[in-house]
Amino acid sequence: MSKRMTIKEAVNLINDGDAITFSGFTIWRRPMAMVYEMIRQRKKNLHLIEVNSGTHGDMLIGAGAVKIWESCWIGHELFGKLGANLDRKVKAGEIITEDYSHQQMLLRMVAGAQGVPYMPTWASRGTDILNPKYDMLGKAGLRDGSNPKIPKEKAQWVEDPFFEEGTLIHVPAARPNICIAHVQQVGEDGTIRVWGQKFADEEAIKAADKVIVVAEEVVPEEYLRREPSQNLIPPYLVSAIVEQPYGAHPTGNFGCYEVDGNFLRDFYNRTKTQEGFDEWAEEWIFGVPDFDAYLEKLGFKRLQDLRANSAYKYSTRAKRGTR
Amino acid sequence: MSKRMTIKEAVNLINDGDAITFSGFTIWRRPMAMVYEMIRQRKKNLHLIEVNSGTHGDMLIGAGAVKIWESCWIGHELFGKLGANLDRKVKAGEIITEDYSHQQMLLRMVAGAQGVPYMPTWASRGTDILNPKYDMLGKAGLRDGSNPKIPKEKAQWVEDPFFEEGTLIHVPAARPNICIAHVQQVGEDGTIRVWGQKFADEEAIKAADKVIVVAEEVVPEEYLRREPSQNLIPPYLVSAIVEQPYGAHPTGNFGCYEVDGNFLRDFYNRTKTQEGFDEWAEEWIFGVPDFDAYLEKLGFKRLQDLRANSAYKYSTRAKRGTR
Amino acid sequence: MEKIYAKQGEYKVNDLLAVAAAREVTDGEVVFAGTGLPMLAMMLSQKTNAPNSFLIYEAGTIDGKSIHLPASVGDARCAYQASIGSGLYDVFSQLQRGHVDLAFLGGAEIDQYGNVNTTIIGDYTKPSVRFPGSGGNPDINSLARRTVFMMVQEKRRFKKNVDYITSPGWRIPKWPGGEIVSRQEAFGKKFRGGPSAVITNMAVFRFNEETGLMYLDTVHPGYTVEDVQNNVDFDLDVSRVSGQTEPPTLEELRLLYHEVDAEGIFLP
Amino acid sequence: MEKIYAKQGEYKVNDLLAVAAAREVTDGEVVFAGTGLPMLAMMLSQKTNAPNSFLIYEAGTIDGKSIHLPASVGDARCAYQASIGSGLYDVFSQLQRGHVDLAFLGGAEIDQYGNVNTTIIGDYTKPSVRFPGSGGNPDINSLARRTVFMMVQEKRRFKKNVDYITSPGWRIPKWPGGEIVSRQEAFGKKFRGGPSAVITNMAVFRFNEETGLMYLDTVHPGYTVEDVQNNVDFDLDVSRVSGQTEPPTLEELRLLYHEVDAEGIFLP
Repeated sequence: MSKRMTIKEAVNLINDGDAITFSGFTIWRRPMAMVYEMIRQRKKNLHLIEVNSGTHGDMLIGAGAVKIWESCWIGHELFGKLGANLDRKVKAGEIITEDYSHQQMLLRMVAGAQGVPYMPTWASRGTDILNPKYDMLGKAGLRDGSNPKIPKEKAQWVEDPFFEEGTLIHVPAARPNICIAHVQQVGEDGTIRVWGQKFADEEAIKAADKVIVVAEEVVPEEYLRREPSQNLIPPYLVSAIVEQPYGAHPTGNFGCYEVDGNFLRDFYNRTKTQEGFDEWAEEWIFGVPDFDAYLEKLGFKRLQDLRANSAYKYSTRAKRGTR
Repeated sequence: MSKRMTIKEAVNLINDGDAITFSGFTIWRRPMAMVYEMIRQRKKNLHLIEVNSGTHGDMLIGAGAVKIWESCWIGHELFGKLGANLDRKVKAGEIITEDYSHQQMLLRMVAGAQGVPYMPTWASRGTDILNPKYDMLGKAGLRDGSNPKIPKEKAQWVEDPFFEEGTLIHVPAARPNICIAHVQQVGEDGTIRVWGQKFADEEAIKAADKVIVVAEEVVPEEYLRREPSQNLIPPYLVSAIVEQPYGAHPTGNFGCYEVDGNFLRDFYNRTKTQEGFDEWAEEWIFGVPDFDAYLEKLGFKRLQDLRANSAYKYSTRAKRGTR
Repeated sequence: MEKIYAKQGEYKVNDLLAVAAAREVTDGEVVFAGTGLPMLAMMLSQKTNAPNSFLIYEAGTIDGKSIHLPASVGDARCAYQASIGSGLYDVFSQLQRGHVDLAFLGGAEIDQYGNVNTTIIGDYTKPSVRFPGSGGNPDINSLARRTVFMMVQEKRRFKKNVDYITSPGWRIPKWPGGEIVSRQEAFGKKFRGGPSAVITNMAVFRFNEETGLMYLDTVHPGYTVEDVQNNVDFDLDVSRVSGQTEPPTLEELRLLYHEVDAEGIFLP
Repeated sequence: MEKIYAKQGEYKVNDLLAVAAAREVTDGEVVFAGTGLPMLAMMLSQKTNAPNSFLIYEAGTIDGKSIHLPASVGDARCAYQASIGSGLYDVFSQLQRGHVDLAFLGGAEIDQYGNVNTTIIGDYTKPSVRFPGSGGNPDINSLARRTVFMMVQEKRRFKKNVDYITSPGWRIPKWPGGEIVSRQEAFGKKFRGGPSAVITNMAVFRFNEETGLMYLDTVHPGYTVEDVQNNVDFDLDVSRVSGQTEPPTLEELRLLYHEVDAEGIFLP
């Protein structure tokens, strides 16, 4: 049977309380069409486990969809210096945050992808990230083993017996229920091809129990299989396939379109308060029935100016600076 | 300064006693031009640490160049059912062998490439590979820490504290002095591109302290950099660059040439005894001054028939079976 | 299409091995296959009973659609129309993650518990023969859900206990202690299954997962239970023989000789 | 070419930050750079003093030759004519393996020992501000040979002790115990170096690797030692001031405004 479905159908595969991870990096190649619909469908108590976060994460947090956030970073790069929604929810004690370093989060995903419970690393020793006082899931009493997605320890320290190089950190596997990935191409059966930087997509997709892939275009398997070395993921790892051009907007997509900086700046500036977020969400999420209507609201010229030049792989028409 | 050099110059970078690893898989993409010259220059006491071995390894062993062999497999696939030279040297007690499983050897290389002393795995529990009685480097008294390339333990068993999934194996990092890689293309500065299956090349190259790369062709960096996602290794990891067409013969090379099955079968059949090996080596190694002379000895038609069809990526003219 | 079976003499023993193994595949499964007969079996199954199964080769190809039979799992032919052309780290990680349903493997010798030896004959520290070694055999066999071994039937190859456990069966040492326990106990929460069938030139064997012992399931046409017993060096359970091995059909033979191995590499 | 220095008023403070940072690069080094001024500094150095250095961006590009300034390390522009376009696992593994010589990083606040905080202000469990978090800052800073921080000079940002150690300086907690020890002791055999310079809009600071304390090295044109002391909330060592920071040359400014950031993204 075909895995093709609509954004709305794909979001139905997500349960309240699920542990979720995403494709992309900060403000690049995030599955925004899915994120908007998750908010529209009022998903709740989500547990985000992300190598790094960005606009999509701060948006889900602002919408009150997130109970636990485990990652290393959130913000909008130069279009918004922090995640104002996370900042607000943290101060209000309305969300549990668990900080790891970037490499530690990556290795947690690597462990999940490899089917081992942890990975060893030298990264970020000597920081408060490893301060037991700041084990927030532990403080919340959530490390009792009752939730299979929450390890019993935040980290462990282990001596190297092989070369006697000292004390390593072991970080626990990340095992999300679902990875929601936005990519450039997917075959009808599910072979995934990503252009440009792969970020931590391979690890995030393979760590997850279920994969929802949204692609700019669905293409023939035979076409992707002419160059197997350029493909990232085989069909049997993919549960759902959605075709949605511009589905990562306002984040950028290598070879497809630019980051919509003005959109991100507007989101950042307007959503520092809950009232502001609710107004913004009314305008851009609840005020439109679906992602197609959202794109119409943005309008052709705006989207066309973001469109990547096929040689450079990024837009040469989008105005980016003051000159 | 340029890293370009000849096969003879590249072999000069290898010291007796060095720990060595190689590109390729069994009888595919092995750096044979280098192996022949290493034997010609009478390299000694080498410590081979290989994810898997093949014709190249059995040849070095037959030549008496190898003191320690750590790997999981040796042979010539369907052209020779085992490594007759290793078989002979093991029975004569003239070589130390340390067996790990394929995945364990791979993960040893992964640990080396990542700069951590070990990797955890569930692979191959319940086998004699992990029998302490068969820790041959330990029995030989070589796990005393005096050789930085030999870990103090063959393996360790560790309980999973995060998900309580049981007892994992920790396998020690492989840290070869040198990786000798044969690839299809290298840029003038050292960017490496491999076509087809990558095998464990990325891990073997990154685990090594020094990398000697032999390529079918040296190409402009600018050419390889048009598609950065298709490249494997950046210039600063490469110490030496050699251009040698057909440099992997008699092993096969994706997109370039077929395995020379008749050559392998002849090697296997003739080198079961030391006398046989010596005769064979006299004919194919010491009897020719260099690899170019070796190729001339093989002759144009034989090499041309092995040449890959550019669409299929393998030869459609080489006779492979009975029909 | 109606099944027309080949008569004895109309097929070779390797044909039956490949056919019997192919029938072990359930459609849609993800399968690891090694060089030789395992490849033939898997490629045949994709043309018959399991067209939607996925074939992984250890060297780093996934779901290739080879139109020329690979001579080994590292062959460029494995990558033809493959979904993925990567490397060992990718496929072994997927294996460890639990994505592989079935594996076809070989071995030099096997014992009553399905322990397989492909490393040495005699004492490991002073062997009489040094075989190629484990390769990925024990990794695949310890991490896949089911394993089917394809072997030659000889008394010296079917031992009470193998000289060296290269690949784990149903009674194995639990390290670091080394006490012999059931596979279920040794693997604990990571137990996923184990050797499910051994197919030889004479018969098909299966295992009692409780006792861990091998038993005779079916005998190939032309052989008797006694023939099999005479070629096994332990007390074989023959109480559960379910009959004769289903012979190859003419269509299966046509596929093997004209499509799967048209060049006559493994089926001369 | 003869160096013609720009006079005060002919350049902006960020220009000097970028130029001073660029001068920290030695030719041939492998350098990690974050978004913003670190990028400008590294791209400028490749056009001046370090043409053969290699630039790695955290998102997974190596030695890119961007002809348009990336807006972030994940930008498609980072991949233009790059040697490698991979991902985080590749570049972080190379970092941990020890291949990175220098890193340019930023921070919200820093203390006298070079500990940097980019996570929170106040008590971590009840902060008054939640910043973006660590990103790769502590990974890069703990695994590269040298780190240069680029920051804004404010009293509230130069503290005796930071509220939260996001990125490790020269006196850090050694876990699991948490006792404060020297970086050399905490990292043991894996000690490779650490924060080597802090460049702000007012001055350049360096560290005494023995005491672990920050000291004032050079002061930017137009500022005095006192100005700097008034913008540091700890007892700053000013005994080793080596003079004034070398101002930007006209050529460096031309490169910054006409080649590195021609679009005016970080240098409006």
